[in-house]
Amino acid sequence: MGLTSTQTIIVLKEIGKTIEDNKTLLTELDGAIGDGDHGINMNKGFAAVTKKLDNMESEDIGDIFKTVGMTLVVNVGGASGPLYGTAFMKAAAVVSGKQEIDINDFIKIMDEAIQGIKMRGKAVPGDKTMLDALEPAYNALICAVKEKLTTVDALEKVKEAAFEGAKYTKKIAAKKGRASYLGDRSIGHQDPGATSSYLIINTIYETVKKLKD
Amino acid sequence: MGLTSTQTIIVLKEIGKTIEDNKTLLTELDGAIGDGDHGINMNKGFAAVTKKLDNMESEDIGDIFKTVGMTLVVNVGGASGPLYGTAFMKAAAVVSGKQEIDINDFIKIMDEAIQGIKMRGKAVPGDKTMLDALEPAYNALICAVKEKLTTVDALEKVKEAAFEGAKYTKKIAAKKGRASYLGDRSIGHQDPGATSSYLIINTIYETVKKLKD
Amino acid sequence: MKKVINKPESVVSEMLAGMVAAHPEYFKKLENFNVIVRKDAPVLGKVALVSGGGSGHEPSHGGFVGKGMLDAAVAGEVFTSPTPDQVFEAIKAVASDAGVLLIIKNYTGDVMNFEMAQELAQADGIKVDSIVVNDDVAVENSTYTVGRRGIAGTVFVHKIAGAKAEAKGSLSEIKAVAEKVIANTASMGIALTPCIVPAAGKANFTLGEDEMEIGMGIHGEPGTHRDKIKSADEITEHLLTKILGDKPLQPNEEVAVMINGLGATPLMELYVVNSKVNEILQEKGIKVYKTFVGNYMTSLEMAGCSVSILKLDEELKSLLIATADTPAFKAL
Amino acid sequence: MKKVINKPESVVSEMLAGMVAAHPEYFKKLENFNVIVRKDAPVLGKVALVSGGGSGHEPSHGGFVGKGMLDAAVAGEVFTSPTPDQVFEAIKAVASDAGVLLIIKNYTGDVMNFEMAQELAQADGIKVDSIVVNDDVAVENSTYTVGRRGIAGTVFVHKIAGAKAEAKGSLSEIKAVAEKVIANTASMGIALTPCIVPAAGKANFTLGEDEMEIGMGIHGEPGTHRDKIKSADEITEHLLTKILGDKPLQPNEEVAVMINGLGATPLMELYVVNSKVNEILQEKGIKVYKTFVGNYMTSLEMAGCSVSILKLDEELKSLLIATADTPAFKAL
Ligand SMILES: Nc1ncnc2c1ncn2[C@@H]1O[C@H](COP(=O)(O)OP(=O)(O)O)[C@@H](O)[C@H]1O
Ligand SMILES: Nc1ncnc2c1ncn2[C@@H]1O[C@H](COP(=O)(O)OP(=O)(O)O)[C@@H](O)[C@H]1O
Ligand SMILES: [Mg+2]
Ligand SMILES: [Mg+2]
Ligand SMILES: [Mg+2]
Ligand SMILES: [Mg+2]
Repeated sequence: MGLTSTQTIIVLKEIGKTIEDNKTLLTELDGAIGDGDHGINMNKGFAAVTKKLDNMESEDIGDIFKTVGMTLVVNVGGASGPLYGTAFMKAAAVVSGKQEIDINDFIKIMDEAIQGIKMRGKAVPGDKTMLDALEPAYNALICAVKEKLTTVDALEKVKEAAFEGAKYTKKIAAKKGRASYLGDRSIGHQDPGATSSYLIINTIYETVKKLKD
Repeated sequence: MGLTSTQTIIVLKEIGKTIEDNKTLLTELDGAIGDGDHGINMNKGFAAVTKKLDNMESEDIGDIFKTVGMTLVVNVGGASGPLYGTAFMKAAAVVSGKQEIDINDFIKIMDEAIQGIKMRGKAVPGDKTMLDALEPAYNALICAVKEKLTTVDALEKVKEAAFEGAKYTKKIAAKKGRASYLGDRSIGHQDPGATSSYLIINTIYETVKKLKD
Repeated sequence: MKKVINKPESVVSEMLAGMVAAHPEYFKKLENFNVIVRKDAPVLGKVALVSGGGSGHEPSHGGFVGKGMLDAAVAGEVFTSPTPDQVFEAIKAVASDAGVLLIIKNYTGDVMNFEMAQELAQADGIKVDSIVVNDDVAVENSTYTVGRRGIAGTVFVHKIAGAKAEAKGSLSEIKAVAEKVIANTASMGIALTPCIVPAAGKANFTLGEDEMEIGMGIHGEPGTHRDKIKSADEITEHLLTKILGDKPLQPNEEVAVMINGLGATPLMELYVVNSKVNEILQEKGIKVYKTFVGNYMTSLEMAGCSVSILKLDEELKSLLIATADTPAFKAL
Repeated sequence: MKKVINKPESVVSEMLAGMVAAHPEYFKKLENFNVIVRKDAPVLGKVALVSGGGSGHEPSHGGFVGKGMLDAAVAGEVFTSPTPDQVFEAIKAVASDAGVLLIIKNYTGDVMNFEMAQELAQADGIKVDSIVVNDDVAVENSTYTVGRRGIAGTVFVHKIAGAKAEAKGSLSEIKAVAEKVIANTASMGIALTPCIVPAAGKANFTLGEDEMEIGMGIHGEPGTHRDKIKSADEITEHLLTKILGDKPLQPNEEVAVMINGLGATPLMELYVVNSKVNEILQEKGIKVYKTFVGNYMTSLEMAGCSVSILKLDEELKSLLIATADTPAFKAL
């Protein structure tokens, strides 16, 4: 894979753009089964992140992730702030000091991120949360690397899994988060957090793909 | 004219019916320039009056009017309650003890009623109130009796004058009552109280006409 | 019409039943009359304050019955002033040797019905006087018209006259201080939506998504004129300009401020308005002694608010903050 | 969207500015943080109570900051729980030697953000404990889910824990009595209209003229299910059946009742509901010790209400009526 700090920052800023472009989508998904602010929350957070990332090129990726995590925690609020924030902060630990990361670092990053989200939110896959996009994505990553796919092909499998996972949340009732208050009424609606997780992973794929050719 | 207590009660009950039939009209007129309850108020009052009038045939017309006045005061509230109530109570005085009234009594009745309304409400014709229907009606009555018209013909002139007076309230801005808060915004709308006054007078005409043939 | 009610005909009596059930420590209801009376009435040696009007203004007026404010509140049908017999019963229930003061909002109906009750009480040998509140500066004052309405500023009259009465002031003293409050109070309001009288079942007027009514009364009637919706700051500036234009204030003068919600406007918005009111008064060097923000004089579920400014002197200040204990207005 | 605001981005800060401008005798705002802090904080020897959550629930929570209730309230964006740094600042501002108790409503976001703040404070050597309120019986309680929401019943926790803290109870004593209140409180609400988050500009859901949502939260989300509008009596019966089904009461047991308005529902309707609540409880021989009717925990301009029942014992009774002096909750 081989992503430098500068490239990592490019990816993170692209994620910011994606979130901004999908602000309304995420807010509307949250409106159906939550309180209709997920897009607003996420956009607030990643806008702040994008600002913070200017002139961090010289920093190592661990510091970059820590900054991203802190910035999300301090700016987002709601459920998604602590969750995505914790994800990045935990991930920061496994890449601290690194100026460049490869696909194996990405495995550690996703593993730590998911651990962090589970630790904070006490949810499990099937609860209709972001985990339903992230966990299948992680599993796809493991296989892809076992199968020695190229970074870009591996990431493609990862984002496909995330997409399927997000779509799957339509079929289930929420057990965690606001949507859980709706019980079965939440069935038929795609989870906003799972969707933002997919969008983030897809942006990683798209951007790395561009950077690689 | 010659109206007995029994016939007076018939007339008063007819007035109750008219008010009931025009409840919505009066309420809508009041909605445009007031608080939208004139029809409700009047209907509440005259429904109570109609109940009270049962088995009062033996009473004299003074007592009947007093009862009507008291019943309106106690049941209507708002501006129209004290005004119509006072009108009937004052009128009661000039026919007390009478078992039958003629057109000359009717002059006294209207005169007292108007005095009462002016005393209570401190309004003058041109303020866009019930007086704008009642005062022209009274003047028409005076002329008609001077011209020695039959009771029915006289009452027809009276109700025509009341109708014109009520219509005229469309042209002027209110100076008394809730409509006055609207200032010139009240122009173009017919005054609900003037309208109910016309309806009452018209019902007197219609009913006496029926009773006479 | 979306309301949590049973039948329009019974809404007032059910509301009153719910009020006395909720606040028996403060007041009771007179049997067969829509009158809320202070629990310990009549209070010997204390002038009794009686107010009221149509229902639909809750917490006005029943919510202000208690120690330091009203002795009785008479509730008419929604937006329809109560009848003289009801007011008369209230007077009889609270009248003490010290007399009774009627606090009337300036509406033809209220004035006439309370006046008739006053006549009945006086004929009965009860010492009764009355004052008429007319704080709404949206309406031009003129000797040829009925004049201005009484709106939210009336609550200042209840509070201050109530404190004076609790302090065993005489009927004339209480009337005098109440008149002073009336002379020193100016209010004006706006609305973003109409409201629906239960018995009518529909609104008196309709407003476009981008329209507001300016110079609102509290009976669901239209305002003095209509305008496009403005920002909170622009609305507040407009209201204060009218209010201060009517009752000019000098730097260092002290005032009480009331930001009153008409029913459906959340506290969040009322506080936004207050932040601008405060800013403007500060610029003018006017000192805010006390601020009240909330639903004090409502118009059913109407969205909107009014601003009231009361110019204070030492007497009014001490009476304004004097202890009061009622369901809707407490001062420790 | 019809609101008296300036810009959605600035509504929370302008609201807070208006709050402190209105009530300087009660509290101040922490500079650069959306935190309302009791004027005399930190109060030595007294456990400090910190609550908060998303904005849009006014008077919750800032309106309850003052003597006998909260020491600090943290205001997030509308319906979005505040961030850990904000909560941490609140804790630092009020923390006394006696410690700090966080009163958290059970929402994933609130719980996680307050938890993180608690971790930060503990790392800082501050004695902090927390409790989570979950009084909404509309939501099934289950170990597999996040469980029930905290809604209007939270105000009982603020009042009673606040009184215990004012009486210089220890952190563990206060936590214990707060837990007791939580265990004894059940609430449930309905809504007749949705509400609009300023930043979103439109409602989360739409309701037909003849529809209502049952089992409402306080964040503009849909309820647990939808139904045709019923009469006030039927609605009240339904809510009480669910509440008493969850927390059964025996004859002669004493309770506190709260009829809470969600924002746009007039007091008139809340009192109509209370009259039915009272009737039902009376039939069951349950004694109503104290009733609160008004907008305590709102959801912007949503029309609707919730009913909360708190089972009382002697300790809870005395703490419930103990003196409190805050802008939105006073007890003399
Ligand atoms: N306990 C949890 N664990 C993991 N993710 C969660 C949890 N609770 C909620 N989420 C995610 O958070 C999303 C909602 O985020 P957001 O709307 O920003 O916060 P809030 O619900 O406080 O308004 C949900 O769609 C869900 O994916
Ligand atoms: N001072 C007054 N003198 C005579 N009539 C009046 C006066 N004030 C109001 N009215 C009449 O009363 C009518 C309104 O009656 P109503 O709607 O029942 O009472 P309210 O205005 O209290 O709701 C007006 O249309 C007007 O004709
Ligand atoms: Mg959300
Ligand atoms: Mg009217
Ligand atoms: Mg009326
Ligand atoms: Mg939220």
